Amino acid sequence: MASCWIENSTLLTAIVGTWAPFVTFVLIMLFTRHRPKTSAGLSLASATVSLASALVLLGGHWNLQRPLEYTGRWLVSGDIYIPFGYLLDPVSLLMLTVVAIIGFLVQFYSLGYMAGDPGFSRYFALMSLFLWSMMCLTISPTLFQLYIFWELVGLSSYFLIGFWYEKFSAGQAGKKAFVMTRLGDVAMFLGVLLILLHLGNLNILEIDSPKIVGLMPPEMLTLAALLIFGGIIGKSAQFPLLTWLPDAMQGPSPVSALLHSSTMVAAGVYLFERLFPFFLFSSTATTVGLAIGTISMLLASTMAMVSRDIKQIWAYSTISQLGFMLMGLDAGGLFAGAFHLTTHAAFKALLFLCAGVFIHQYGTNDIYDLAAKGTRRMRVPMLCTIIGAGALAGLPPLSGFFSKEVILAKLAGLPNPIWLVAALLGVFLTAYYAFRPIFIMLFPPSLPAANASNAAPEGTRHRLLYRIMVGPLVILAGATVALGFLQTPLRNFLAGQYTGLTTAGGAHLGWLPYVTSLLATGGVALTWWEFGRPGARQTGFVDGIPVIARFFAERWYLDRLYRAILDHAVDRGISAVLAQNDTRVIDGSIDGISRGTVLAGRLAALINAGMIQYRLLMIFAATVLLSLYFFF
Amino acid sequence: MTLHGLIFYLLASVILASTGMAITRRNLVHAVLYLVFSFIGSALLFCLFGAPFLALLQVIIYAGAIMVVFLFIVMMVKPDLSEGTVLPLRQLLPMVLFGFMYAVVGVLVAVTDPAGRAVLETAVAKPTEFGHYVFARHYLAVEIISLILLIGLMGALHLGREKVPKEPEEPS
Amino acid sequence: MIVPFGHVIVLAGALFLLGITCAVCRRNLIMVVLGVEIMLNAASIIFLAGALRWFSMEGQVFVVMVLAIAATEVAIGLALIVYAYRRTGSVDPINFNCLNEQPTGSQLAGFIRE
Amino acid sequence: MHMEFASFPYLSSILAACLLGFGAILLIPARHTMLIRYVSAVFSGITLIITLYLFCAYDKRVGGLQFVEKVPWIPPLGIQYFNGADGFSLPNLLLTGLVFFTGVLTMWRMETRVKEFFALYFVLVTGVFGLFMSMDLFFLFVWYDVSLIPMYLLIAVWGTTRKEYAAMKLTLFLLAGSALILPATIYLFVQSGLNTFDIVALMQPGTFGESQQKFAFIFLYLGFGILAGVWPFHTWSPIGHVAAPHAVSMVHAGVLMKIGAFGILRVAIFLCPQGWQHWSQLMALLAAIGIIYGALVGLRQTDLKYVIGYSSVSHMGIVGLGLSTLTVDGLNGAVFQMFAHGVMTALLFSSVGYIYDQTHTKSVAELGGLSRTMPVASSYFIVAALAGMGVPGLANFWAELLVFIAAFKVYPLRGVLAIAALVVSALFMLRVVQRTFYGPEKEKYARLSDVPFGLGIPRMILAVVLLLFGLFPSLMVDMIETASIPFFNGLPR
Repeated sequence: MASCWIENSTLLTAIVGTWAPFVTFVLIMLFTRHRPKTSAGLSLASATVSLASALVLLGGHWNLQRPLEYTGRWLVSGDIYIPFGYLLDPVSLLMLTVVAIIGFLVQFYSLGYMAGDPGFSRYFALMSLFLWSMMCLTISPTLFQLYIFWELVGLSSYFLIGFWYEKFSAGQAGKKAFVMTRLGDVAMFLGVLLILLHLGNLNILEIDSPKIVGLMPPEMLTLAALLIFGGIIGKSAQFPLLTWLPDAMQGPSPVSALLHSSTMVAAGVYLFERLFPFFLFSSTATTVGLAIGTISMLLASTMAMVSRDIKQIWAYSTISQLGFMLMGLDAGGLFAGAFHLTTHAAFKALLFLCAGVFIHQYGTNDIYDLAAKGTRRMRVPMLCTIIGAGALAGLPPLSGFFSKEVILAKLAGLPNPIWLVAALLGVFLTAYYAFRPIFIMLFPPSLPAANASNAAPEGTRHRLLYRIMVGPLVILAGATVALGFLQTPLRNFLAGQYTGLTTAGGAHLGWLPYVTSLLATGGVALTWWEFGRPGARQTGFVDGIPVIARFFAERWYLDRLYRAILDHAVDRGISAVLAQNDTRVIDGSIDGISRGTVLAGRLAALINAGMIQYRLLMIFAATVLLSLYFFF
Repeated sequence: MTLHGLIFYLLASVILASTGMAITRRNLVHAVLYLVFSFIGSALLFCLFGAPFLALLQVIIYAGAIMVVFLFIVMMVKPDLSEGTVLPLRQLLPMVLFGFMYAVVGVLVAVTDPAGRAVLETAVAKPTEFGHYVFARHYLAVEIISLILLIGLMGALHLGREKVPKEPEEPS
Repeated sequence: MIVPFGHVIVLAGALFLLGITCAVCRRNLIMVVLGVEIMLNAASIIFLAGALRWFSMEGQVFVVMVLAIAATEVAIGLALIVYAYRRTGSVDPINFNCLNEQPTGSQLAGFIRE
Repeated sequence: MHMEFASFPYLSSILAACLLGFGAILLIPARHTMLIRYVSAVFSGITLIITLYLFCAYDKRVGGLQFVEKVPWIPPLGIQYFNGADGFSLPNLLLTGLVFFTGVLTMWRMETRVKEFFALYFVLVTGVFGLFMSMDLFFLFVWYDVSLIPMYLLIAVWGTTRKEYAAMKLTLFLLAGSALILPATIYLFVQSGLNTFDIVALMQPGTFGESQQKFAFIFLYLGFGILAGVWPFHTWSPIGHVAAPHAVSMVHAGVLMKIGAFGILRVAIFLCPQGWQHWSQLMALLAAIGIIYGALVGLRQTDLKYVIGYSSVSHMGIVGLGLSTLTVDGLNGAVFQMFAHGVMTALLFSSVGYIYDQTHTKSVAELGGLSRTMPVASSYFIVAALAGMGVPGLANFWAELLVFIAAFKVYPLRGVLAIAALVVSALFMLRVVQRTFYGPEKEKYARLSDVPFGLGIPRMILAVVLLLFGLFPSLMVDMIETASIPFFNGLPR
């Protein structure tokens, strides 16, 4: 790499694009902590550079024939070779572009959202850190590098969730997110090591090539795939590690938009795309993945149906949509997953940013409170929310409809119809929960006094901030509408990936789009009946059965279960026992030994009681015994 | 049994008996007096073993000087004569145990040692010869002994000074 | 022709035993020194018998030295006794153990419980 | 009688700097505390510069022992003053230099018996330096004991929590270790029949038979292992960490525990490779238990320093695991981990030291919300905690990575267990960070001041080192490889 990296324009672009945020991070942390404006400028500039380079790379390699790979030595130890480098192929280029675009928009948005926050500089530094690690993750040529940056995005996620560290719950949520993803990461690390053991290196292209089947016994391959899938579960908040994501909403809204919906949590799905052929080699792994994706999708949908917190609703929908992507991928549809990832990134970022505008304006997350305070008067964000929710629900002309369609087609191609049925159920539920907050906010039972002052932000500064925030919304809304019509070019673009791979084509069922749109519309209609129509009681059908509602609201008691395990089994169980062991058994025995030594000394001293006659007696006895010894 | 033999056994029984009496007396004056008998008996035994000079020394130094010093001390310290049991059990019992072992070992050695079976002949070392012998062969030892005596003298003088330390009395 | 050498050994040994019994058992410092004298006497006897047995003057020379040592020992020992008596008013050896930091029973029990 | 100096005696000059500093401190009257501090800083800075120079000047292409100094001392017994540096010892020398210098700066504001403190501190570090550079078994043992004795006084006089108990316990444990090492050393000396304590001469293959190596190895392993905090002989270390003054905690956890691991490497493994192979299963088992055990017990602790103490037990377990794998990667990882963990704990203790000086408490329950009052001090602690969790980008990650890879290859089950402990270590580190630095600001700590620039220097140095080796791990691994690969090639197969 060192020989000609400066001459190779592609590589140079990639390096500049990925490392500019890191430089920004270092500069902000070291020099401009106390100059928020400079920090923001630097950060935005680096995001722009990244965006430009991503676009240049994407444009320059639209017709990429075979993957471009650049590696250089990072660490060599014994027979472990860890390179650092860049792998440019359709999958990574698409993801890179998505990351760069959303990252740029969110940073721009944050100028308004975070204005006046005491941690303004820190915020932008951490955002840059995230952007750097996410981009490096995207273009990793080896699983090692991917793992390293995988951890680093987790780290930046930890810091950003706990950004308002004075709120105790924020810190808790960050910790929870880090530890739960760490659990998945450990599994993934083990899977990576397993591959390393058999393959000898971790080059992604080699892992994806068919020769791995010859190098790894099938059960090992399945095990490795499952372990790596564990990492995906952690990062993409799939069942059973899904509870950290709703809590992660403690972070600022732009962070939720960037990290916890569109990019970082999608890294799990991205990893699946990255190792797509590898996973397909093991049918057990894909089946497990399919099951987990399905369970997560349905579970999160039920949770979203009863939540009152707008950000949590979108968080649950993120889990559910990620599950949906994994279903598509496990069904053998690389394009299905990648396309839905892209559209999802756009509309989910849109939804979160809109929610951020509401929260920034009214200072509450509760949808009923928001409705009562009059969100419907904020026309642009409300409209954007409706567009985003429409895409989420999969209403026809919006991008979500098309991407879901592709996945459903793939699922329909599977021999077992249960997946398709589950997915269709998911579509219905999604439509229901996506429009529930919309209708609640659109048709509040009683509006506050009309023309309340908070309808339109006042003051030039306030208005400026508002405009800064609304700008990215409009762009994302446009993307949400437009992306659906880019299906064919994207499909052609991604066709260059994994050319050797033959997957069963999705069945072309003519009736599927109609059924889907019917279900989605039905879901929306049900919502309208319950929440939207004049005189509606604004309680969902689930709320009618308190037991189930409570069950859903408590996240199926998963959180309680984990908490109980952690508290009782680990903290008060094993740890306490071991700590007791330390103080009582180990320390105790050692203290006992030293006490025993002293005691023995005291006892020995008893013989030498200090009286001269005893000494004399001892001498005499010793002499006698010696004489016995000598003479006999 | 020869006459000499008879004398030996007689003396031996006197020595042992008077020593036994000496160590069991509660009254120290009695003990010292019994011991004087014992020492005189051993002086006679020395004579029997052909060392008249040493027998004299024994009488003069041991029975005469040392025992008198003991008597003086006994008078000086006025010991409490009601010292309880003369031979307390907790000291006597281990003593008897080891003493018995000692006796067994001693008798066995005396019996089995072939050198012990040789019968002693009478002979006399005249004081003149003895003196010659000592000063010709062991003058260094004599000097050393004199030094030791000197040191003993100094030590006794030092310890016997009237000055009593001013520290508080040790708890007794 | 006096007696076999073994008989003298037995005599000296018995005397020595008496001496050490006196030194060990009597609860009186003066008697302790007295016991030492008896033991020295026993040694003298066996030395002399040995001198006769092997016709060597060395044994007799040693007896002279024993005498001298005994004299010295008595002088210093009795001086010490007097000194100790002046300090404590007692000649019972049980009272001269202040160098020994002897734990009492309750201290020991407390230590074990600790 | 011939002396051998490869070049200017850099290694001896490190010792000379320490001893000169010691002498200078002794000569300054005790009331000039500021002067004493400056003198300490200057002399410790000199050692840091020399070690840094050596680290850079070491010729990696040539490898082997460099900067050799050899002077016969007691020829009849074959005792030599024999110093040398190779890829194993240079990281540790650099580490000692770093911790030494930063430790002096950390104790800048200490006011009680300043003169005595720094004097003893210099003696302590002299022993540590000597041990890392000595290639003579006898001298190695002497340096080992030289570094132990001042420890007792430093803890017993300047310590805090249960200091007498901790000092006594620590000293007894470590002396027990040395009581195991000494007979093994003498045994090896006698059995070799070469009449030399020269490690280079003794490590020639065939010097010792297999059973001899097995016998001596277990003694040396346990003896040095006590110092390295090998489970179950670790309990002295958390207690010692807690009781010791901050700089001593830094040296204690940062360097002293490395002495144990280094002793295992330099003496036990170098001299008894077959014993090493024989006992490696046991080593791996104890190390894996230590890793998990330390992390789990750390979860329960409520004292900041106890938490760090138990994390040290866990991290030293990683060193032990690396040493037990019988692979180049394992050795590389283990030595790298010694360095990285040393820097990391030094940073942790240094930060805790500042926090303690300000708040006068180490109890996690009492602290809280410190990020608001002292953001810089908090961020140094957080950086170190992250390093402790094995976050990429910091030096510890690479070390742990290498060890885990090697362990996973050789001992799959124990490797998996050790890797699983990563979750627990993340949990307890984050828990401490959360309770101490996050959350609402507490009233009583509102008026405390943050680290001023001058006092921040030691922490900055340590943090930069962590980051530097985290981004460019090959700086360190290439260095260690110059020693580990030839060592492995020289092993009898």
